[in-house]
Amino acid sequence: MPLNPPDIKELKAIIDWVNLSEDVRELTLKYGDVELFITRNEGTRGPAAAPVPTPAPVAQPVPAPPAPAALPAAAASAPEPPAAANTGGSSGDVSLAADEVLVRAPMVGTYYAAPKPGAPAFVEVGGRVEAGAVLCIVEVMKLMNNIEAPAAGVVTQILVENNQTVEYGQPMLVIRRDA
Amino acid sequence: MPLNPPDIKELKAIIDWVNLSEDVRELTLKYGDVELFITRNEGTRGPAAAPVPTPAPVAQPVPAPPAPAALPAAAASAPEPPAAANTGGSSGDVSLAADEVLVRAPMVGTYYAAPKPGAPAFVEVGGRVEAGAVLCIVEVMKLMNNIEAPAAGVVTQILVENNQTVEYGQPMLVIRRDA
Amino acid sequence: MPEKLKSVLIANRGEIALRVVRACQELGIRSVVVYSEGDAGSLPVKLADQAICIGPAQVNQSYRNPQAIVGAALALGVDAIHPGYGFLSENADFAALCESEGLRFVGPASDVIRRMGDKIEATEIARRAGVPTVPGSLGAVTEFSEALSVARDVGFPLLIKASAGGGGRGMRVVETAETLEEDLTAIMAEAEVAFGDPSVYIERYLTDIRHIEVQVISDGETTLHLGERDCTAQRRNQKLIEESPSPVLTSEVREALAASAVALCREVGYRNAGTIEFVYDNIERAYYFIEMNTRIQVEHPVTEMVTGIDLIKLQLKIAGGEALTLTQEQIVVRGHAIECRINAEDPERGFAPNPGTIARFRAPGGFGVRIDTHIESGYTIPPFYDSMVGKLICWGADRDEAIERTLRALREMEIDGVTTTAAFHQEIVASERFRSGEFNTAFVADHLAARVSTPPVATLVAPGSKE
Amino acid sequence: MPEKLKSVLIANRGEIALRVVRACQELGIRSVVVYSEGDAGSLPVKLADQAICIGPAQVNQSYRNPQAIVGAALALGVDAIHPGYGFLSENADFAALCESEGLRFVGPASDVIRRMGDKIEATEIARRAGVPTVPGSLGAVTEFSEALSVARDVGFPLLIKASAGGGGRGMRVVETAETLEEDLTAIMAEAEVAFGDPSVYIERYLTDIRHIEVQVISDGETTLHLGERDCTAQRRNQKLIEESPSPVLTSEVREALAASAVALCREVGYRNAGTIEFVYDNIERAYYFIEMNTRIQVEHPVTEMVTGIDLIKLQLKIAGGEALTLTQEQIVVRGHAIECRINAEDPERGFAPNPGTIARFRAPGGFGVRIDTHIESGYTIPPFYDSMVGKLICWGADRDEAIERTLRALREMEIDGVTTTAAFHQEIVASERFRSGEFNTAFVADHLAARVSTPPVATLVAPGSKE
Repeated sequence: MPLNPPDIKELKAIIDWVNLSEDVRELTLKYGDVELFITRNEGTRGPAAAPVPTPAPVAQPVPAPPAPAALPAAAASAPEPPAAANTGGSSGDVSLAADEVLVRAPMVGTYYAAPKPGAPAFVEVGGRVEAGAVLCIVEVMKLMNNIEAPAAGVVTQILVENNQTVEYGQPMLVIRRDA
Repeated sequence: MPLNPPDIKELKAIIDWVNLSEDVRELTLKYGDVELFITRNEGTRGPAAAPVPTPAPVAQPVPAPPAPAALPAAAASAPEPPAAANTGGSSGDVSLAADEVLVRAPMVGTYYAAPKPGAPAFVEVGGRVEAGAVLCIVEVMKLMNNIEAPAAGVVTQILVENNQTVEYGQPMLVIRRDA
Repeated sequence: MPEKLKSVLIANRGEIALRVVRACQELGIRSVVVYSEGDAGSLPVKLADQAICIGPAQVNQSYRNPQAIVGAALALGVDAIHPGYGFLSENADFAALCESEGLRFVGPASDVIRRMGDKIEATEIARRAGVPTVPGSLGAVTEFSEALSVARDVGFPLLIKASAGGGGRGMRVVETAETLEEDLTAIMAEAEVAFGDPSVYIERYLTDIRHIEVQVISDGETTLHLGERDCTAQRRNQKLIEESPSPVLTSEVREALAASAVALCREVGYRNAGTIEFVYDNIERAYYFIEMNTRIQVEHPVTEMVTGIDLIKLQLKIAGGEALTLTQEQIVVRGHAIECRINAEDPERGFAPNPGTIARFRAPGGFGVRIDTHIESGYTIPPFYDSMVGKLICWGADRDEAIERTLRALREMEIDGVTTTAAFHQEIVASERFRSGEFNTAFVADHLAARVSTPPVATLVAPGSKE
Repeated sequence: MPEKLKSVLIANRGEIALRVVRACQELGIRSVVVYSEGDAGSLPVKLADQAICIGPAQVNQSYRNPQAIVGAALALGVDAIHPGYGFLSENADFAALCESEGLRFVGPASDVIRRMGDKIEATEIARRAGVPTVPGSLGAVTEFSEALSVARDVGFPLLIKASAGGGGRGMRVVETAETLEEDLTAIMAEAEVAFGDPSVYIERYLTDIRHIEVQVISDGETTLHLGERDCTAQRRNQKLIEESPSPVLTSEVREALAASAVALCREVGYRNAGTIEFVYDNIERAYYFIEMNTRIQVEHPVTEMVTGIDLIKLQLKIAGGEALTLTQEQIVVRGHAIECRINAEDPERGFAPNPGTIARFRAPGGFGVRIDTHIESGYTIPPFYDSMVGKLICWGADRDEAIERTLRALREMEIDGVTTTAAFHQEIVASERFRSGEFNTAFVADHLAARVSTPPVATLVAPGSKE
């Protein structure tokens, strides 16, 4: 085993990390001779707990960072998911399959599903999109920002309503990437 | 095994940490020969963790509760040790052997080792006492309260000074009971 | 001429012990808190300059044990004892014990406590001082003819109580003159049979009243008042909400009330802080002396907030022999203050006391918000003492601002792990009735009765709140 | 006539965001807080009626991003934007953007922000309004002969600054007339060589000064002052402790100062709350205008505590089109207030910022203590923003009481897990120099310098404290 026995500091660092990450609910760790298992209260502080990250039992003492978010094509990008809003409750996390990518709002503004009122929507659930296709518009101060598909695939979820205010980092759509 | 058995300080550090982390509900830790399992009441965030340190072979992780206190002979008795005063620092607990009894102050007052100033002390460390013998006086409002030996034996410790103010429940003397 | 106090022993617990510790520290007086085993590790014990355990949790062996307290004071060589409120604070024997042991008691002389503690004597003193008392017989009336004549003078409705009765037994309300003779005959006969004593008290029966009290301070020479407090919002004679000034008094009545309070203090030779309690008859717009509290009161902070005067410091200075340097003209009421007594009680279960551990406490903050409390995150409310966990006092430039600030602060306050009356206070303060200022001592009971049929949800949520 | 505000977007974070949320809630205005990812879950976000994430932690993409803020305001349909202090609060373009988008900016008109933000123009406006400015040249002087004549008029010591210089470069203090020609020749020649521009500013060099500022409020018609704040206790131009009133002003100077501040506001057509900053020369006992802050200030609570007036509410009412109903005579200063800005900095390591998690926070309480803070137990101070974790404001009937209460509250306050300046504040406030009231802007630096040689232990422990 390449692993050294953990000392108390290492354990504490892991535990601290769990404490800081607002969305870990359970953690199982086998580490050399050490087994550590932690659960946290649901819905105590902060945002709704995220889905369990616990992956392979061994080897990964600290879970990998959340699956990379899709980079929207618009000017501003939101690479890190925001620590979900405590209040709006609108930007909770979304569970994704391995081949799915999440498109988040790159800025605060108003979400439009179609190029103009009454026109057909850019995309619908089940529809195919090519990489770079316009998915929706986020308007901020009369500036219409086209949000483009980060990858080709099928739209599996639309998480917002037409005309809705979206906050920075809010999940808007999910695309299942072509195999 | 490369692991050293964790010592009590390390375990305490973990328990302290659980106390501070407001949202840990369960923690299981196997560590060398030690198994630690903690659950907390849901909703009661805060320090009320109920540590259940699995008594592992390696000594006693949590010190046993203080040995039963001796009942002083005076009118008022102090059966329960006071939860150590945060301030005076004078009523800390005393470690006792199995055959030792602790004599606590049954009331707040002034401790006198001798019947009057200049007279020889009632008892000294190493001296023998019979059950019911006067050990010292605690004066409260000019009332002299004789404190009597709860058992026959040898005085092994005197924990207070002549003329000192004692608070309710403060340990004063230790007697090793005759076998 | 006594010297300024150098050290004070505080013979109390909870928020009032902490209140006195704070005043001592700001005056450079060494503070010593006594505590029972039930209060080890509590905030006043931690924050005092010194703390000493005097007995087990039971009050008769600790906070109500004069020997333990005076013994500790003598052993530690303090100059004075501050009794707080409750416990031994109005115990004349305890004050006398302090006096005889050479300890200064932060309060009036023991004989003043004794005289004002006797309800009949206190009423007689009030009458001598020209203070209105509830119209009625001066003491017990034994003869039927005399009782009849007194009853006719007092007016209706009136209340007849058997002298030997008590606890509601041997009491009767007489609504009109028509039934007076009949009722009086009946009750005196009943009393004769039940208690072997036909004598009765007779007094005006007041049905629409407020509880209003006047804060006074005296160094024995100069006696000043600090305006009134209105404590009409009560539940079963327990004050829930107090405010200053009263929302209903005219300036004429306000001045008369204050003058009465000062006259009473002068009559009895009062020294230190005290409160004269009155009932105020909403119908007649008249006030009557009820009793005097010869100690600091729970609700003293509302007076502090509107006058800017620290009452506990004045108590300590007077006990240290200092003369008041204030004049009546310098005491100016600014704005309005409201106090909510937060109890660990469950309003949804008949206000059952609810001890337990406070997992997390976050005090409200900001302008005009004062918190007097001994609780903190992780504090366990012991089951041995009363259920008050703290007082929220909010000041505003006027009553409306004080109300809005109180509601804001109540919403903001977080007490996790223990049910308190905070939400109920919100409901009461937000009610139209409370806002109007026009209510009487039955208000809270009426509100609770009305609540049974109408769900309280609407009133619990303040406008604009997201919760 | 605009309508009263129904909803306000708060374009700030931390304690000032919470301060504005509280004022909104007490006025029944819906409060919307914008926040960056670095502030998710913070207290203002939790307590506001609504919160919206506008960008990542970096300020240029969130709190300093006009598009994101105005975009959120428009998307949510609020009536107004309150900018707090710092960030975009004195950004004229941002105010103009709000105006053009039909959002009311809680502050003065954008052109007033622009004019008062230009130091030379602000000084000229002050002179036109008859407000004393630091004696010196009116703008830059290009000719040697003119510079010489101005310098002789200004008096000694004086300061010569190259117009094109900055950051300490191209500055010289001239102590006496004897070296004037020589120094002036030298600095103009240096400036010519270094910057290609020989022109200089000349002003009186003030060595023993206090920082005193006047709080004003105006609805555009009525302009009132709320007395002064003394912010002389600074470290490297960062205010540490502010108080009101100033301990040194005579009533004549106080009135002149206030009159100057009001005259300046009228000259520029000021609306909303503002602060006029002055230096006060301890030697000449004269004051000079320095600059105007066209926003609410960190230290506004000391003024609120002595006047009883809620400045944020007045800001919101004025922005909602309400006229001031107060008169100058109704604004009465009562007692004394002191504010300590508590920073997460380590005074023992050169005041290095110290972000981290506050394991436990227990606010001090009781009479006269106000806490404005966004921290709570378990709060992690993000490393992206300034290090202020809260403000402790203590009121006393006089300055001595305010000092004792400040020391008591600082001792009582518990912030575990992060080193703060609280102990250093205690040291400063307890010092003889601070107590005397007689000091200048060099006081804190002098204190720190003296501290290197003498261990601070003695001053850290207050008398009567057990710690």
